[in-house]
Amino acid sequence: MQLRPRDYSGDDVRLLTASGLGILRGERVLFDAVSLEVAPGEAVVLRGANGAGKTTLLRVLAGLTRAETGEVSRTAPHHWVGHREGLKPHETPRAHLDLWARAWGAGADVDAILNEMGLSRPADVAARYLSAGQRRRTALARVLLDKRPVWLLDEPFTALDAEGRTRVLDMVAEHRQGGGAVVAAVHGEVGFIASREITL
Amino acid sequence: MMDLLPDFGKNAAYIWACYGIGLVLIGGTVIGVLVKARSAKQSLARLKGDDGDVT
Amino acid sequence: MGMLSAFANPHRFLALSRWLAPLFYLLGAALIAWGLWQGLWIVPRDDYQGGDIMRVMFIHVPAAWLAMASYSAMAGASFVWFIWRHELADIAAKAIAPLGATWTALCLATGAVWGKPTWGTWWQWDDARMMSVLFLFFLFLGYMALRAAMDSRQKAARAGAILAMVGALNVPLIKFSVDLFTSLHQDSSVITAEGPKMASVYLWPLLMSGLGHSLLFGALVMTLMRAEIWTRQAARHRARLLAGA
Amino acid sequence: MSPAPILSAFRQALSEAWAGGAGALLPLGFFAGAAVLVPLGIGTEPGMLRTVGPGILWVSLALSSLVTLERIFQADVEDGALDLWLQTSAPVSAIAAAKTFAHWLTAGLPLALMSPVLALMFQAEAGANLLTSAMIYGLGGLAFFFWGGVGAALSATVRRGGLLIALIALPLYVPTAIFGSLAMSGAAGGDSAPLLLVASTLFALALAPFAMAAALRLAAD
Repeated sequence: MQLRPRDYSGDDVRLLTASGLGILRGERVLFDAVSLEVAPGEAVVLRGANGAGKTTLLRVLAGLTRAETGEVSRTAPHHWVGHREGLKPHETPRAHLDLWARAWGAGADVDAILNEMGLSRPADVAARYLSAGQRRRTALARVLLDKRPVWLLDEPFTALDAEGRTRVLDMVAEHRQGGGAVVAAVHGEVGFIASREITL
Repeated sequence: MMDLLPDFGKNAAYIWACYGIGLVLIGGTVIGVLVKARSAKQSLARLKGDDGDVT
Repeated sequence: MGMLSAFANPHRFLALSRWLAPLFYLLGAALIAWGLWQGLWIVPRDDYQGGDIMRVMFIHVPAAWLAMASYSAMAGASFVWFIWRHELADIAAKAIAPLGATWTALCLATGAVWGKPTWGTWWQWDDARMMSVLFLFFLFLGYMALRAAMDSRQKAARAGAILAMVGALNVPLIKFSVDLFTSLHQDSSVITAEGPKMASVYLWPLLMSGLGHSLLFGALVMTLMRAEIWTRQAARHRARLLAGA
Repeated sequence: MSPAPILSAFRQALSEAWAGGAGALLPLGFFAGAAVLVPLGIGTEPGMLRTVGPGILWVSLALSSLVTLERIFQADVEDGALDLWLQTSAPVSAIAAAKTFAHWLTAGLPLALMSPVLALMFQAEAGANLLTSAMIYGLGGLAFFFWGGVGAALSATVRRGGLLIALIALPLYVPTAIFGSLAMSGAAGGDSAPLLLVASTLFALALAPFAMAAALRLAAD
């Protein structure tokens, strides 16, 4: 998997830069002066206890949450897989992937992706009947629809079985080899070898 | 004492009612606002642990 | 400009409002008292305006004026906050809302009491002003309810600012539609008190009452803003203590 | 910027509105139910029903728009779809407008199409005027949905947000309700009412999407 090597590779290239991020919740300082740079091939893991602000930091990086201080500069497009999957209860995995492939203008082979994520069997079952792990797989399958250098993953392993975890690890490894980068909030053991850990 | 009040004839009840409503609403608001400000100031002073040195 | 920048800084605001608010309370109370004395005891009854009942205007008209002015002020503060994100503007908008709702309610209540002997009914659906003020009251209520439903002051500020600005852009349309609605029914308005045609014997007490109510309103806004600043300072202090700093 | 995300948002909202809540049946049932209750409450005298009928239908239309709007953005917040819509290449205001329009299509337009039936039940004369009324209900309903959408977006993160939406949207519904009922009653001096209804609906279409976009960014924050 090659990620437009001309644009997003090389030692001095940064796919994502954040500096001096600070977040207030009410008057509580969630975190302050957080900076990070993400280069091609890297996997940055955000650590911290529940409520430390991992999800919030990830949302700031994605541009969903506004930081009180600091700046984020996104030089490359990113994929977002949030804590909440983004599936509608009536949507089937296939319909979900079709919808987003169309929305993003990605000419992906949805059947192949479903197959790769082990979703061939429940491909036409509405999300409300899927298990948590199957919904998670569907959400993660979105990142395969088109190639974007940065993946922002919030708790990617939640609800996944051993086989699902392995799949995600393979995906991430392949993505990194192709010059992509991952920023993930992970609770518990980290499945992949992080190039850097940030503890909040 | 009553002689001091003007005579509004048949409309007296309505007129006094209006000013009564005004007195209750505005007076109540003024008292409520002052109490609120006072308690806010006091709780800040308590928190800072000194003798209320807040401007 | 010096005034504006003083208002833009919480500490300078606290210092300024510390003496300005009491001054406004005193002046406001004095002017309202003078207006009342004039309105109730001195000015003659106006038989073209329904006799003595027109004396209600010395509280009703200032209330109506403040209902409109306070919503504009709230929307203006919201706009300032939305553009410059200055916390004091949000504090002002938050403080104005309950006070504006109070004066709006006062306007509605005195209007209803005025209406009973004049129209023979407490509520006249055909009166454009009453209807407009009623909807203004709902706008205030919605604003306060929305702010209260948000879980942090930052979100309350953003949601409130969006709603106040949407409301402000709609107020002219609401007013226009209500005017059109009522103009198609019989013209029953009695409250022709405002306007230059009014005799100056009524004008001065009315103007002074209006000014007095405005000063009192301003004083209350300042006091509520001071309370809000202290509350936020306390919350910040508490957060610092919690963080162990 | 490509229109693909906007079309996708429209399509998803359409299928969501259709799948969740028995399609158009639920709002239709609510609309008819609310309207039909009124004669039971105020009596069945034909002349009176003819007078109050259009007004009853306006109130029912406003209420059913509020009922259907509660979930349109709240569901997106809860299932995480909002996060994805905020990160497409299309403007959030266009996405919000597309979603609101889709909900009007499934819940607002059917009400307008059914209004002639209810109008007949309220003793209206059968004729072309019923079609004109249906158009006016449709147009007014569109404005209701867009202003209600602002309320829905602002209270998307609020539990039991339905009451809040009603309180926020009610004053914003006033011009539409007035212009709409004037346009329908053909009252003397109300000749300009249809035009004013169109203008106020356009005003809603122009302004509400931006307010919804700002509110949705806040809801995701």
